[in-house]
Amino acid sequence: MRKIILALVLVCVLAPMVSTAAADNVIKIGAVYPLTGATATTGADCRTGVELAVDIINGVYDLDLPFARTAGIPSLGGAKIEVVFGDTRGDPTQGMAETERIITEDKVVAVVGGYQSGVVKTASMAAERLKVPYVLSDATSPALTERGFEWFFRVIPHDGIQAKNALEMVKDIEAKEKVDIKRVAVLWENTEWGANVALEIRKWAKEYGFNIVADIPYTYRATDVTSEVLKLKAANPEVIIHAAYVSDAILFTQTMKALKVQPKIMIGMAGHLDPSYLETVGKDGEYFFVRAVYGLDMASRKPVVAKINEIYKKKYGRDMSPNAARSFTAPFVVADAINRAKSTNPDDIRKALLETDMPGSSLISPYDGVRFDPVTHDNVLGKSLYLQVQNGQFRVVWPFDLAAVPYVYPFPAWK
Amino acid sequence: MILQLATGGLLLGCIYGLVSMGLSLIYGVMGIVNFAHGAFVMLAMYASYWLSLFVGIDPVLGTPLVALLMFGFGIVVYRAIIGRVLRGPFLARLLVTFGLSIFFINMAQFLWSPDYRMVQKSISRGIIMLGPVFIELPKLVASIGSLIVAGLIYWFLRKTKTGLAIQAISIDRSAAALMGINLERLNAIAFGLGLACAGAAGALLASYYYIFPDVGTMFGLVALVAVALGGFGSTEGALIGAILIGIIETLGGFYVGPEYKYALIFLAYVLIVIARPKGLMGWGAD
Amino acid sequence: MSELVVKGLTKKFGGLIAVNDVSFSVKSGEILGLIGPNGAGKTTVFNCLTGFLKADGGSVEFNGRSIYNCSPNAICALGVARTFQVVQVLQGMSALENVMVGAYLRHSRTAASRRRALEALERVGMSRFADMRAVNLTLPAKKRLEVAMCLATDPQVLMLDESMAGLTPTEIHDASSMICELRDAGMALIVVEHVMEAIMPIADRVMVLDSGIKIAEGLPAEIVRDPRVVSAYLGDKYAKRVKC
Amino acid sequence: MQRDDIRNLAMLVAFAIIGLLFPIVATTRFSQHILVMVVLYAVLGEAWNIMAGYAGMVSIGQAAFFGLGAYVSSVLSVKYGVSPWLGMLCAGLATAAFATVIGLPFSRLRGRYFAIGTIALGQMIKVVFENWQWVGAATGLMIPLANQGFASFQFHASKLPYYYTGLALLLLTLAFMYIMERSKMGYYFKAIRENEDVASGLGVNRTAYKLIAIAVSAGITGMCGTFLAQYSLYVEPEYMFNHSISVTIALVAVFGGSGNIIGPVLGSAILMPISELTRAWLGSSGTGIDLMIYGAFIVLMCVYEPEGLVGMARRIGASIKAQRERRGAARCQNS
Repeated sequence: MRKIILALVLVCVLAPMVSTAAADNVIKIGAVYPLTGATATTGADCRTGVELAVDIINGVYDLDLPFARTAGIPSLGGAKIEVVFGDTRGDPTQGMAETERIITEDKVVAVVGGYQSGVVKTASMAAERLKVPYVLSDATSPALTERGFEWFFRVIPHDGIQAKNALEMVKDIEAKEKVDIKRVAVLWENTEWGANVALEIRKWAKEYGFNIVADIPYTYRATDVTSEVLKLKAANPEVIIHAAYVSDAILFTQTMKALKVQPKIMIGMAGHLDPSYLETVGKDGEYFFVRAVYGLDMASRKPVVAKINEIYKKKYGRDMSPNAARSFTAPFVVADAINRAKSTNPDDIRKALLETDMPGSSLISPYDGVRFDPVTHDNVLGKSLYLQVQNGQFRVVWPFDLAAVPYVYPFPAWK
Repeated sequence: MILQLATGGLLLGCIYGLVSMGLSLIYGVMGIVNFAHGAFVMLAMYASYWLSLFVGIDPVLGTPLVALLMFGFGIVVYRAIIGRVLRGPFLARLLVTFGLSIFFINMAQFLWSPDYRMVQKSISRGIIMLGPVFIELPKLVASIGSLIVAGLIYWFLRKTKTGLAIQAISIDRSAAALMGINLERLNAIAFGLGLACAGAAGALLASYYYIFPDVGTMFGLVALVAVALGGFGSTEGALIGAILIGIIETLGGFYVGPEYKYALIFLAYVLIVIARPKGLMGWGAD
Repeated sequence: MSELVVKGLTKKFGGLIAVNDVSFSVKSGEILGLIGPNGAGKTTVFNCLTGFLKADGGSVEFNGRSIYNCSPNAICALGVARTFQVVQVLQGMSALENVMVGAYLRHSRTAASRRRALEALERVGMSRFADMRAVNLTLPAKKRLEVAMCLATDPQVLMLDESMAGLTPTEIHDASSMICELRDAGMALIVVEHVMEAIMPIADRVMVLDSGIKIAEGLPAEIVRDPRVVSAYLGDKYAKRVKC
Repeated sequence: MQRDDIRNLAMLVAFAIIGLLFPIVATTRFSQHILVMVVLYAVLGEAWNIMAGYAGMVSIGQAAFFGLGAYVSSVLSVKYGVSPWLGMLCAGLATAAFATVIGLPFSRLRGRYFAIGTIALGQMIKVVFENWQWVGAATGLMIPLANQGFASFQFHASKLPYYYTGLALLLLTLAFMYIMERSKMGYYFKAIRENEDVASGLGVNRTAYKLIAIAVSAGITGMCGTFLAQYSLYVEPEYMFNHSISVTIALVAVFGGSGNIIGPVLGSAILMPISELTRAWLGSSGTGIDLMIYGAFIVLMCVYEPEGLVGMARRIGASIKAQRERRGAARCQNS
């Protein structure tokens, strides 16, 4: 036994750090996600989106998406894209180290992914230092693009816009139902992301004339949330906006049901979108509004969404989740830039990214397209949707012109 | 409102207590602070989940079965690992359970994926009203289970021959050994029992709580504080410490602010042990 | 010339009075024997004098200065050292290192401390065990080591708590002569002892405690004849005084 | 004894030289990152060693000091433009001062109660920083990118300057410990570890010496916090006060062998590459198998080599010596 330990030690110490030589005509891009740790389930979900996107770019599919009908990147002789995944473990140092590793060892020419805003902060810093473009389609903290990074681009609308959208939706419902809604409660997990959402909600609530009657931060590792929910109940809000990861979303839903918290509108984010959330809470998740940048029934307006979902379902055995769909977009943006740059030189890709102008029709997201702000590099055509859980399905209900079904209002009594 | 809060705190405390008692028992007998206790609770939750999914055993009714399984598992873990480390230096004893914890949590992810799961059907679902107070039935069942386990441990330690021998060990190891008590066997039994408690806790939690590989970590941490608060080595102390923590968490979370609730628990711990360096009911060596 | 004076020392544990109004004194070049049945409060007196327990009343003066309820290290620094009833050494360190910890009190530099520690080890006849880990020493050797550790702090008063219990007659003889040597070198000693045959011959004075109360004090020869003492503790056993 | 000292000193010097030469083989950025992590956790492990290995106060809350140090320098640099180097010094001093204040009540606690107290401390500080708006609350602080160089304590092109900075910190810490181990302080620490009562009976002011140990350990840990803050240019409570930092620090030290100078360095030199390499090789499978191996490794080590790598080295050394003697004896008999 001791010899085995000794051998293990030696192997680990002496193992040479050889990087595999890149094959010809393969373009490597990196994707970093929390593949282990507390958010591993979401990380795995995001990973499927990236994998599928790259599959479609590399293969030949009869789809109305860029690069679908051709194999690989046309301008580079059909070069294939290969994704190198890195595991951030949800930790900023490791996120940075993994990003650096895949950039320097695997020689990826662009990086996508991240998921947690805190991790993206350091991961994008690594890309900035190493001068490799980082295209983010799945983390929403406004602080990320406020840094003025040269190599960092974001496709997804940030929390400020999403918060604004949430309150706009409430306003719209108010007008349509001819009711008066004033009392808003914001419930947020106390890390980088939740804190930013709360900040933006506060800002826009003031703008739109809502009263914040409860402003409740909590730790997402909580084992029990009775006190949080009772606090919420005491404030008697008409709207509850909840910025949660998965486990806390589940816990709050169950506890709100148990303690009969009865708002008129229930709005969830991130965690509520995770497939395992609905699987776990079942019927209790009904009629929550969830902010998203994807909805399956966008298919009524974008037929390609349904086709992609079919392919996804064949591959992974379930419907494509909004998280997977978010991550799905970034590889296309990168491929588009590489194609236009006709080069895999990171600097050329960056220049091409600045000139990105993808139409909304080329995306499965509800964005009007992708075009980056020259300074912040945020997508100026970004837009978010609100879905409502109806009969165990996420249905697009807002904006009204994209709605697949009418919303249900008010939030019915718990069963 | 205060009634509702107090009830919530009490129920939560009993559930923490269920996790804590096993931890305390293990510590009392072999002086090991089991940092892997949360991981064992997690394993028990999975066991309960699989039993309900494939065999159709209700988590609540399956509690004794899961406890029994965990008892056996505990004996195995003791024989394979803990027993060997027991003779080693203090720090190895402290760290081995950290290693076990990392191992089991990631083993769960490896075998069963990081997805969240939930037992779909259980007899203890629903809410009952007691005057103005809402009580979640599964929590109530878990709390009653906790008190039953506490009673069983009390009975076992005071009325059975093995229990008395275990108590003798936790009071004075070397004297107990001189009296002809078989330390190895009793250690294994005590470790098994500690895990059986974790098993009972896991099964009862599984009846209403979601399950994923990292689920036990926070329970383990809180239980650790509860045990230290009550005084290492005292199972009654562990239960009392846990209930105290449950109440502090719920009341503090409401009146001071949810973001501070864990800080309050830890603050309470620090204040109490500074005033009483061996916890509320602790005795024995450090 | 130094002197430790204790007046009216009292210590309670809850309702139990473990030490009740005990007064005594000890001077340089003197051995004070402290005897009494089990639970009489002998070790409690030691613990109170050396700061390991907080006393509940009385006064303790050392060379005219109050050391009542001072911290153990301050008391040691002033020159009052003690051993423990159940032998206590620093298990994981070598014998020499154990003694050096004591020697550092007067010698801040390592070289000087080591010299002083070697002297102290020599004095108790432990030089050859200097590099042995304390945990591996035999019980008698540990007891000697404990004395060496105290000696290294250059005490004026040395308090020995049953340092001869569990030793063989030869070892007791060695220990007795060592204690006498220390007295002759001008140290004041308070010796708690169960082994009457060991203490009676060497003590200059003997004090008897029973249930926390001092019931007698005097020359060993007087003590063994004192009816209160006899009834409380000694029975009819006595030892004749021998020169050491 | 003297010869032993010389041998130890020679080992330290050899160590420094190996450390300086390492980058010749570590040419890739990732291997440099591993080196940086090795030196960082070696210093952290040594700091833990002072407090736990020598003075016997086992801490599982070093992240409290680590994060505090990171925040002190980052706040100074972001809000007042103070140089990170000065910030590092301030971080060390502030953390040491904080530790002294906290240490006063904590020094009453013994053994496990102390260990769990430190866990509690780590969690409490984290919550305070999560809710303290002035230091950015949960959002944390970003240190703006600056031109690289020693003035800004930011290096973009290569990680080697970080490595050398960490190595310098490590060598300073080792030098301090080398002197400490041979001085009154070192002996007093060990005496407190072995038996507090005996120590105070021999004139050791245990409270004072415990506070010194805590303060020195915290100060060094705080400086490491600054180091990581400058390395990642980002501080956030969830990140800097993470409980896993505390656990890793203790693991590194115990794995290598605590209570002696070389242990934590060895522990870090083995454990950090394992952690980083298993993640790089197996982590992207997302199955957790990398951490499974890591956990199993720690368990096996505790079972089979409970004295850590240093104990293992010692035992191997002893068995080689015994074998040689046996052979020598055999030869004598033959002749």
